Amino acid sequence: MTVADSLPLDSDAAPPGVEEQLDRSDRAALRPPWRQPLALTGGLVILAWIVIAIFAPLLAPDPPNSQFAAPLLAPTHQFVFGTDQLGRDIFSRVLYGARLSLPLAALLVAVSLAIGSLLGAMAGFFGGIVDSVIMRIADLVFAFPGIILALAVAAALGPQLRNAVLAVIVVSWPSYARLARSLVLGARTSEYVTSARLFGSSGWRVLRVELGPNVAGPLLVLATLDVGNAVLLLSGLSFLGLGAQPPTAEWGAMVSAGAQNFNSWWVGLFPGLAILTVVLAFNFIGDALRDILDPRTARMLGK
Amino acid sequence: MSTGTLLEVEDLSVRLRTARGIRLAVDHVSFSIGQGEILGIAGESGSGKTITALSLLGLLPGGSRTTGRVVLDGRDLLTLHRRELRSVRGRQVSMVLQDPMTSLHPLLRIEVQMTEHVRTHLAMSKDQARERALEMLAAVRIPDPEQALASHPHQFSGGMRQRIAIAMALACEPRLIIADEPTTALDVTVQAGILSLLDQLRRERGVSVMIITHDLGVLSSISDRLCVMYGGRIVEHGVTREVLGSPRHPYTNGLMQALPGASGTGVPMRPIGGSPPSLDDMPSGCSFHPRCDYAQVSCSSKVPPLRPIGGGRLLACDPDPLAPDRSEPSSSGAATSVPVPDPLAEQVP
Amino acid sequence: MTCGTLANLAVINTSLRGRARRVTPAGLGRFLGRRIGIGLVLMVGITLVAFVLTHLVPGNPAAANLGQRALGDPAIVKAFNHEYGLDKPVVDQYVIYLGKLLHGNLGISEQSHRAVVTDLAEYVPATIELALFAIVISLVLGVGLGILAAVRRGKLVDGVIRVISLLGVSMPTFWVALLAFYLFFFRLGWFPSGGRLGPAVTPPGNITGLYTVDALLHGDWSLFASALDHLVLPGLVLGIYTVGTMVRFTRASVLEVINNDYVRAARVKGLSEWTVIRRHVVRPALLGIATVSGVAFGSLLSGTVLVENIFGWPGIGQYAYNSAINLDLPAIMGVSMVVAFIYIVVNLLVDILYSILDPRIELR
Amino acid sequence: MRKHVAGAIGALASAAALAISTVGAASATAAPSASGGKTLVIDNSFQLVTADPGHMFEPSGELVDNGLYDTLVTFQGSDLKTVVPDLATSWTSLENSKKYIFHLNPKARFSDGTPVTSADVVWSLDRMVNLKGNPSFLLAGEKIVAQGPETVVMTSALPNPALPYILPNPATGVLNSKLVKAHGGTDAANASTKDTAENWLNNHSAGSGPYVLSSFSTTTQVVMKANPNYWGAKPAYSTVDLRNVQAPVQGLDVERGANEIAVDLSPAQTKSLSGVQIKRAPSPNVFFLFTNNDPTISTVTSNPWFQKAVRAAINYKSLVALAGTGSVQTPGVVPTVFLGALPSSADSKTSVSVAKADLAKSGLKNPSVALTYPTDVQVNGINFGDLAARVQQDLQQVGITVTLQPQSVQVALQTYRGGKEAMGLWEWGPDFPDPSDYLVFGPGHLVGLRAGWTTADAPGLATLAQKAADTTGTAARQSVFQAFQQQLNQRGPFMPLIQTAQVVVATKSVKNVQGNGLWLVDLRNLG
Repeated sequence: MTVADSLPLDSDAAPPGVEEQLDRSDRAALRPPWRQPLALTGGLVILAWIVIAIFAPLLAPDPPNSQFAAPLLAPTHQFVFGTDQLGRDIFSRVLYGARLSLPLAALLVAVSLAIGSLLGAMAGFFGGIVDSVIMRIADLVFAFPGIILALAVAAALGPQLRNAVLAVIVVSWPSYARLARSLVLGARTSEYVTSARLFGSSGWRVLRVELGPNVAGPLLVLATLDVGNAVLLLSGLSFLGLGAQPPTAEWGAMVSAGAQNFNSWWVGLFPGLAILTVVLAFNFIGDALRDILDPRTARMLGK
Repeated sequence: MSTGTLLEVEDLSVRLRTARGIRLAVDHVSFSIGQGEILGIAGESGSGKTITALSLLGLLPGGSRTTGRVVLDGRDLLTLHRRELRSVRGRQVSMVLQDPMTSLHPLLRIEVQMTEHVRTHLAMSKDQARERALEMLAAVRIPDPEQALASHPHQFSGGMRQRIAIAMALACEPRLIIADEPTTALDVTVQAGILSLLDQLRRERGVSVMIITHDLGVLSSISDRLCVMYGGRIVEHGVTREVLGSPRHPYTNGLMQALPGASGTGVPMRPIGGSPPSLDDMPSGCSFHPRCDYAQVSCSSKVPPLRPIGGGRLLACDPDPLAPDRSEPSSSGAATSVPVPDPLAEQVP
Repeated sequence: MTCGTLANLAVINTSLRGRARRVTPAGLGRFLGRRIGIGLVLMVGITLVAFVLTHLVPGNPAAANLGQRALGDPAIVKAFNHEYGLDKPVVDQYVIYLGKLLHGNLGISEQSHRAVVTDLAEYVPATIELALFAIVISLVLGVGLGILAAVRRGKLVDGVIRVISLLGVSMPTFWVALLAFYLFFFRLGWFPSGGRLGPAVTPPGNITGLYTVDALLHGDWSLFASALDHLVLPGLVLGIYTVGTMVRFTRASVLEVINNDYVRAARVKGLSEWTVIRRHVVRPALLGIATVSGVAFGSLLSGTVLVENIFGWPGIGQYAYNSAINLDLPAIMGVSMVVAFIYIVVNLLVDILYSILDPRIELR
Repeated sequence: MRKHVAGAIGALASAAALAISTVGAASATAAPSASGGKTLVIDNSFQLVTADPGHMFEPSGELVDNGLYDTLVTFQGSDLKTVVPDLATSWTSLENSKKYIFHLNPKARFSDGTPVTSADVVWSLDRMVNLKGNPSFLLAGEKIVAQGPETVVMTSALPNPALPYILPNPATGVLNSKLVKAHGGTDAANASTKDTAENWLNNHSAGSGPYVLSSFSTTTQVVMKANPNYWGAKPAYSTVDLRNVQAPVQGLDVERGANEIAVDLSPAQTKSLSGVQIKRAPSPNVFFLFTNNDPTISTVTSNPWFQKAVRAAINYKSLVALAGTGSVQTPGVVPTVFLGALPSSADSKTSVSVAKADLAKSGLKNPSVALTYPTDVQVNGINFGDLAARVQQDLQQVGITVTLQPQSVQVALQTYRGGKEAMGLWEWGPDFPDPSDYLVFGPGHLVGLRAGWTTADAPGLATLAQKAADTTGTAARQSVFQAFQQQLNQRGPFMPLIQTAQVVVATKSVKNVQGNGLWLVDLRNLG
């Protein structure tokens, strides 16, 4: 969909031609009324998880590693999500898991965003050899499927949460670099920059005032979309035993325990649901945000 | 000239659903097209002319409602079932879209695009359809039709593509071709060729043509009759020569003055002030009144009816400031005799 | 993930006038030559990255692959390091590796004691089979649903499909695998627990290495049934994420196409809606879908690591995982190369497919 | 999902990593097979690298090679304390266990029908040693010579009373030397570089065991067919299919009757099974805790009172409960299934008050210590991290703060082997079922040094360890090893924790199922 979706029809843009007007009214008529609700739902879910993360010690019935209950109890009133193989309350552990997954996901994406957009902007701005080197490295990373590279990194550095985070960053910066590069390339030659230059703005000012917002928008959308992926990748590594280590209450590692005791379905189900809700919520938001972007940029974002 | 009425449009209204509700985009429009006649429909963007054209064939997007009657050969197209309507489209009535760069499918060979509807509508074999396609391409003066069939659209220039589009529209020997801004996207030098082609086809094959355009210059040379639309209504209707020779509606007059060729008379090219209204923001009364130099108080409250003013002409303007019996001096008064540039005069090919 | 390969490598010919511009053999040769060149450079780059990565390791391969007692014996450790060339300077090791690589020798796996090439020959087809199954499933489902969503855009169906596709890309693969496993194996017993074949079923003679295909080629139906039985569940689980991606991409592509003039032109010609969609909409939309399929194949390879783990599928994902945790350097390098190779080949195929689908694109 | 990682901790992955002594084991009588053509499917979570005995040192490989190859002597059923004849009908120990003479069974035939000679034995064992692979240490220092076609003599410089317990390991399996030489085998001193037979041996077998190799994959399945020329009693099953199946799934496969035997289930995973036979027993895998005795590493952990406090603070019962039915607290470092093990009456006792008192005597105020453990491995389904979390909770209750420091095996091993860990949670699986394998825990020995425990720290214990190594005779060895462990428990920096449970699950149709500490399950005597 295009930018037309989000623009009011009486915008003071040039008078619409019949075609466009038809097109617009067509689109407007068909704008899915639940799109906004989806984004809203996503936002609320994220908010709920943030609250849970902050107040986990108050909300959780038990500390995450307290092992005084019988192992592998099915969900009851006392243990709403049941207990795991060590007799720990899964409900409490799921709540505590948010304290790990959410900040880490945010950190991951922030660092990847920073590194990726810096490198990408440099590539786009300076061009030439800088561009070639940075983008060839990005290509290299792209040729590795994410998790296999992450696997190699995590295994090389040792299976720890910290290293898993590093691994995910190594894998995810190139998307930002590519996007930032193409946005900067596009923006450098675009009319608003040209006109700003004509009005005598300094190069730096152009970069900051004119380029910044136009480049930052799509990057932030990509970041939102990427949070979900980061959570998935990180929990996947933990699931494989290359991320968070027992007894840490991390969702991926908890699902892994569920795989060991798969006939006790509750051990893996609930932490997995937690991952799903977080990722889904971010994807809801990202999806709605992407629609706001113009189609060319949206295409650059992929998916 | 017309030997009989081919298409009769009565009281056609179209309602579109916009973000802000249902809006009347075409407001009780009536007109007819005779056999072998060229009817022009003129108006700025947003005047409802394209929507009118699309509504004739039921091509409007979902959520829109069309009322009135569109009678072709005694059948009301608006009452037809989808399947029946499809048998009219491309067969009885075909359409040439505005931009030949986008209206031809980029990935399909010309042959496929030229023959698919022929085979559907006329139940022709592949070879027969191919023969027909070659014939049509020759008719629109495409050099080397054989090779053209094997080619893809991107291998042709804009003018050539429009010729192919016209050949495509002609392929099933329709009774009526609706050409929506057929020359707008083309170079001026190519425009004339396309127009003369349409004129020639009408003469040779007796096909009726409905040309939709914002450019009165296009119509002046070839259309027999002319409807001027504004805000979803017909504001002036008549024989082209007469309407353009002495426009009665201030809007028609404005359009004339905006023509680039008008400056040749010493009168400066003068665009109409303001911009066409949007569907969501339609002025009350005569929708042109906010831009009209002659507007009166009543214009903003009362919708002027389309009334005959003699000589088969119709007008929707109550003050009728440009009537020949009035000699109101105005800055635009000289407009009564603006010579219309004839694009065919600068014939190229 | 973004996909920029087409923008980089296939140049859209904007020239409007000209002769028919089909791919000439010479042009194709140049194109392939260039792409293979780029691919080779990329592969060498990958070996370097993999090599550097694996030499960052704080632990050491001998410790990972020798027993405690054997480790206590310096002679054994020395023999081990000598056998795998670990006693040489790092740079020499890399040069030696590249030298062997020229002869198609990827070294000997430290964990399996076999040539890495032999290992890969065993595991790669298993993964390809799984990934192909998944991609076929997701193409059929994803493209179908995507078209449906686009055609019915704004309707309830569209909304439902949208949520489904978002769900698809939001579900942790390993968790879905676990749930599917619990439900369809443990609870319902519809599918076997894992592996590629039932007990005491011997694999078909190796033709393609894809058991289902080989079984068919041999005309062995019971073998085919067993292979398919084992393939379905992991294949479906693996495909879920891709279905989501496909739906979203297809819908976007179709919407982009469906608003084009040429689609309206097709309707104007009185073609049936089905013909319009099939001939005039889907085909251009396939261009985008071809691209995303290439990218999806990459993400499928990622997914296999998790899915193979749960379903005991003896593929390259498991091999990669085991190599990584055992610090089996030759194997890690081998896996990296194969994966990069697959990536490069798939992208090449996508570009060629693209040029077939779109006459405006010239392979350069 | 966490994998069982072969080779990762060395000893963990060693041959005898898993031992099962079946409760109430029936006497082993090879049932004459009236049912040829039967197929036995065994579910195993593979730890498999090779089928070549010269290289093999992983549990799944032991199972395979036990089916394919004969050794000089062997164990029967689940009994790891009694050595019985295999290729050797009899043997004698001379010169204080420095010299052994083995007399071969003249009936023994390889699967190609040729007789097994002393030359084959010598060649096979020399090859195994010279390959410098994982099992080479088993016979390191042994001089092996043939005396005539049916006698083999092995001599060593030091007494080797454990030799009869070492030789049952299928890594010492006897190969058809002519055949293997023809495919690149060599027993020369430089065999580690010149021998190229492994690949061939992964596709064919060249032994005299009841089965021959039909197909071999380290990731999917190993199929063995009955050896048509087998010189002993014909096995009950004509085909054995060893399939790589994840542990959690194995129980269900057996319950459904899809497969006959499962060998990797944890006690928790067997809880819900019904209609199957379940054999549970302690394995010889010992989890232990150590506190570094070197004050330069930690003044806290080297404090003897601190060590005592830790020993008293640990709630062993809860650890046993965690490890599941069948696991036991281990009284000393030698597992209860071996000669020389301490009786359960010698178990360390849990007492929070004693621990608190000991801690008070140590003079340490609110001591804090980092506990290092490997993360990416499991032993019998037990995570180190789970145990560590329990230990952390126990020590917290007496006022010791434990920071968990999980590390990858690779990293943890590095610091562990360098003796740099302040406190570590590790596991020792036996290399062979003999208490002498546990002398490594002595001061100044392999594992002792890792805990910063030198000969100078405990000279008396060092002498006792040496004495244990040199003692021969079953009764004498038993008492000296018990004494060694008691001293170790009192003065050493080690806290033996638990032996995990080893579980074998089988369908009821399988007769005489016996787990085996060396090769998982005794194939040869199944009915």
